[in-house]
Amino acid sequence: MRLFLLKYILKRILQAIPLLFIISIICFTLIQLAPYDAVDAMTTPNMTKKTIDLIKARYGLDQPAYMQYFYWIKGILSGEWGYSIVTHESITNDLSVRIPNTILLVLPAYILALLLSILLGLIAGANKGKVADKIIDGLSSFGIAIPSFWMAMILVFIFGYLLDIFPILGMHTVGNEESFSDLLSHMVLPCMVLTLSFMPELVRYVRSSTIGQLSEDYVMVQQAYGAASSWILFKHVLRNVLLPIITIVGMSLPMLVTGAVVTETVFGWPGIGTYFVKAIQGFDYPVVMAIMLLSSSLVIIGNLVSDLLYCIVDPRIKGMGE
Amino acid sequence: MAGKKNRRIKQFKDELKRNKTAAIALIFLILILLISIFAFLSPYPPDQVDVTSVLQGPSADHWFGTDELGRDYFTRALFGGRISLTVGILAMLISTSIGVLVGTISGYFGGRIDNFLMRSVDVISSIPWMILVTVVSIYLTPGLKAIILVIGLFTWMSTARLVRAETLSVKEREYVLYAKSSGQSLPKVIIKHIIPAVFPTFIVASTVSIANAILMESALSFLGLGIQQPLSSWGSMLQNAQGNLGNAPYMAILPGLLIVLTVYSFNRLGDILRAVVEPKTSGK
Amino acid sequence: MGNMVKEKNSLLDVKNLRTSFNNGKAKMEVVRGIDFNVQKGEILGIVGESGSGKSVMVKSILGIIPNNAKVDAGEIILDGKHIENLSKKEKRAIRGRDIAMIFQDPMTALNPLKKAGDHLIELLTRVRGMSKKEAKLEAIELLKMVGIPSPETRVDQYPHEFSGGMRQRVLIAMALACSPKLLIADEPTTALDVTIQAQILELLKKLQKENDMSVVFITHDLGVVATICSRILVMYAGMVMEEGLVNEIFYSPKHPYTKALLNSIPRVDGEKMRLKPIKGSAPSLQNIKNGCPFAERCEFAMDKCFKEVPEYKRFSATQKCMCFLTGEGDNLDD
Amino acid sequence: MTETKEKLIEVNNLKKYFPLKTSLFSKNKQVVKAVDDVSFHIFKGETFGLVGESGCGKSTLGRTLNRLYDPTSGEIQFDGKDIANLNNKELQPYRKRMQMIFQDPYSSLNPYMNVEEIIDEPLEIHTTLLKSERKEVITDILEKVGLKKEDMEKFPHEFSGGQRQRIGIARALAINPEFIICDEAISALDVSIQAQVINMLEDLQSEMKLTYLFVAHDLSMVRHISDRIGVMYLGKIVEISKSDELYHKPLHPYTQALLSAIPIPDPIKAQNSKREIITGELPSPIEMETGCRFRSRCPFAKPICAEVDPQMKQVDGEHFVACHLY
Repeated sequence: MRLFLLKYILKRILQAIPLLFIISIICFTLIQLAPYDAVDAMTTPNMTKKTIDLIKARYGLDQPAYMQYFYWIKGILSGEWGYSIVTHESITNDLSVRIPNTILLVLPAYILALLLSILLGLIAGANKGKVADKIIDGLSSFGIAIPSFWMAMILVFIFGYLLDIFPILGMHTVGNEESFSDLLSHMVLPCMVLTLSFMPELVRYVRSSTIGQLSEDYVMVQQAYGAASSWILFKHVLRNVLLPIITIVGMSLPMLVTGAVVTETVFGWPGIGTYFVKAIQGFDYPVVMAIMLLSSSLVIIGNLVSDLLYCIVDPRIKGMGE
Repeated sequence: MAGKKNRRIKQFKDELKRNKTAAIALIFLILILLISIFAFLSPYPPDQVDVTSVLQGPSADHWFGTDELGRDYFTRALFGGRISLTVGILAMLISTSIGVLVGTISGYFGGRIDNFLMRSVDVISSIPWMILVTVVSIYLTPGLKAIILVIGLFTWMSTARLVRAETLSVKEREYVLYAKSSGQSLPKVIIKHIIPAVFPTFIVASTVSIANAILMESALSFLGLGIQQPLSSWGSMLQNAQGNLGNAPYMAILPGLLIVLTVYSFNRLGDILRAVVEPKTSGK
Repeated sequence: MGNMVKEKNSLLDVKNLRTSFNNGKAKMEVVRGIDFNVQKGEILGIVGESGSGKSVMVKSILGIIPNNAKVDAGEIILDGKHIENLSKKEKRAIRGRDIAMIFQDPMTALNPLKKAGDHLIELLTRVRGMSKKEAKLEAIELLKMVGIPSPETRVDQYPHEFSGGMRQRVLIAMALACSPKLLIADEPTTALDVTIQAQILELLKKLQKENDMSVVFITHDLGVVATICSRILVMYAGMVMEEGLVNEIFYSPKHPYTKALLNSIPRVDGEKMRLKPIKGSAPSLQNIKNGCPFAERCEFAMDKCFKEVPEYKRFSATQKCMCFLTGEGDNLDD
Repeated sequence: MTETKEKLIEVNNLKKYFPLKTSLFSKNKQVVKAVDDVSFHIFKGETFGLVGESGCGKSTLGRTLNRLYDPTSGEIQFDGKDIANLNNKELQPYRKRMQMIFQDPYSSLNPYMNVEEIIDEPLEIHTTLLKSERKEVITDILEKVGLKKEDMEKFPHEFSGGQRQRIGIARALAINPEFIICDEAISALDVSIQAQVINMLEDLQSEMKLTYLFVAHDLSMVRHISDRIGVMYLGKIVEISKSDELYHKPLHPYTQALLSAIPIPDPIKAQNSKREIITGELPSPIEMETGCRFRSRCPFAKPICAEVDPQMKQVDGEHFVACHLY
């Protein structure tokens, strides 16, 4: 059994590698296709041709494409992600500053959304067709239709302009960078937007999963043996509902980077989202590709992680190897 | 054939009667379609700049006020709806066509073809849509065509997966086995047996995909990566509104509400279509 | 009904049980006024084709029917106590403890994420108030009792590691866990292969004797009732057509439906004869017509049969039948 | 009589293996031997029954005969011609001569087609008749299976299970085939409806001179309808015999077990009959690599059973058995 599990994990990891490889090739090709020369990022207009050639040779840019790919990959793997052609800053540095900012926003919002969704989804699913369900389900199908930026604007208007209780821009008030409470008050609105925009789909998922489980035979069997509905819901159904959520959680891993592009833009939050949008607007190809590569890798890793978690938690998958 | 269609229409009507919100959603969709088609009937041309009435609140003359250039906001919203709906519908056509094609082929033929197509789907869906769509759009001249293409060409993966799963289950049904065992030709098996069975999935997927395309378009336009001036969509109007949120909050209301109601209505339409088209395989 | 001896031995008495489903548009009456009783220590067979309402009927007694179903019971007396008007909570206390049930599809009847043993342990701790440790030992004992080899390891395995027959044994062990007075078996062998079916039937017979339970065995298979039951109810379209001891039903059936049913199955031994099918198909439950539900398919049907529902006629202390054609003590055979 | 019988189907050493999903690490490809070296024949005009429990490969055998699956190896002679390796085009004339009736009356008819379109399908493939002529054929065949002309316009969901099965039979008979494979054709029906369908199949057989392969798990029904019966266990046919003889003198221990497990619808006989209940359950078909596959449950298993796979032996007349006891 253990052996099978190890084999499976190894197999899944090996499967993910070609996928990562292909993604990296796509990114590389897109960079090559882009109407700019990678060396531009490292040169200034007043450099001589000789100097430029020297720099090219140093970074292997005078070599054929496949060699360049090789250098590029080597750089990626050793944490050397290149330079922005707009700001000439190191992308690695920029990312290492901005990723924690995004995580700071997304992680609490996601966790909160997940917990609330499980709770509301269970309530709705267990009371299918009753008032509670109608309210929860109705609100979530409405919520799915609300663009997050619009929700953000509404909240900004209400809490920022009308009531003026929360700041609406950035991470810190100027001159108050060290204050934790200042940071918190900056976080409130964007976190609220993210939580509300993550929730509707999660709620619907938990609800339909609960309804599905409640119609399973084993629920009827438990009823036939005198178990109370709350007992059945928490001791039997809950587990079956939570299990597939692991998959969803795993697959949400890339959201730590790209989950808040729009929201960050509205609130001017200095995370990956604003970085990315600025790069797109300024045709900053190396930055765009770096983010693309990073987020796609996270998708693949997220899928991998959720598969592995699932396989550890679900007894049925362990048995399949026999 | 006629009998079958009538039955479907009757079921559709029954479902509408039972489901009041769905009926309202449908009426709203018809309305929004009509008024965006007949938007030109509005007394104000959408681009008429009027510096004398800049950023006016709602009034009898301008029901939803005017924007920073004094253009009638209501008229602009109607024309914006044209763009948003066009993007939604055309992008849906592209994306569901590709999705159904890839899904059916993949599911029916299985083996290497399936493997290849599904791995491609995996690769494309590994790139978060926001990133993918924006990256591709920088290689195209921005505009209406680009945004339709970009959304259409890169959002078909979930439809393909759904259709594939459906095809896989249909092809093991005994009536398909019968057709094969009687020597029915491959194209006919697909046309007579597979496509009709996949059709409901296709219908539902397409309404949902219109809704998603409208949402995507609005997000992209809001970020300034979608529809460009002088054209405007609901999304780009909201981008505009963001700058004026402090002094003209009403500008954020109308386009936003229109997006929400349209998307919601398309989703509801998908729900009732799902209820209607799901085949009665059992007589129970 | 006035038979005093019978009343005394009666474990379960059901009078005028009705169950209907409401699916928004139409009301379907699935169980249409059923009277029957279960004697102590007997195996009562309930035979019927699909749609006869046999399964809904027993689920109505237990109160485990879907929300859109409505049960309207005249009387349900379990061991001398009326249970038809009990509150939800009181009814729950009966389930598992006094009446246990096993189901048709053993593949889906166990929670896939819980070990086989946990199903038992949960029940033993909840109903019999055992400690977890005691419960586990008892669970192993129960698994042994239902013939599961190496129960010590099996107790810690998940349902997917059991075959269909073994899962049905686990379910039987659950049923036995609280030594119920009555075991309801709803087509427990239909989903199993014949050789496995034979094993399960044998096991049920043995356990019934050892534990002195009553069993209600629901099936569509006449071979199975002949093998295991001592008394039979024949159901059709939500009503009991005929009731009698197993020999009475098989060797001197009174109701045309019972006879037709017996004629429509092939004999395993003896000469091959052409089968005598019942014409037509089962009636729709949605628009119930007047008269005897079987009239449309009955070869002896008269005008009267389409107008009113026949009264029951008694043929012996144990046999009764619902048909105009048969007089009391009569025999319909030509 | 026996000598003059003509064989319509002759199957020699037929194998159908399905590859298991291979993991990246196991070098030897695992297969499920669903049909493993099976030989038998079916005479013209007879009904050959194929019984066995779930997972024994009886349905796979039927579907391989029909070339719904490509055989792994072996011969399938149809009227003297080996069709095991024909391609689709070459198969076409044989497809006209054999038809299939399926188990599930719900999934065997396309819910999007009406009865006319459903029955028209084989006619359109295999005949050159005009649409109006085909309509006539359909009208005739519907009457033959006890349905009305008006039913042509209806859709499958408007019929009961038994009626649906009639539509399936009508579809199979429309092009006047010679050989019909009934794949659990009555298993999903109620007892009283089963008899209707069985009688109809019998009538149609004598009327249209049909040959049946009747695949089912219900031994008593199979015995009723079949002239000869083959018993399958884990991909092998273990015994073939005339149906009465199989019942009165079963040779293979598995056949004996199967027979004694059938519940007899006769209380006195049921109580008196001594039932030999075999213990244990179907082993995984992947595990039993060598020897007799029934040995794990066989009360008479000997050492040789674990080593040598018993070959089919003729015991007398038309009674064959694959067991080391004989």
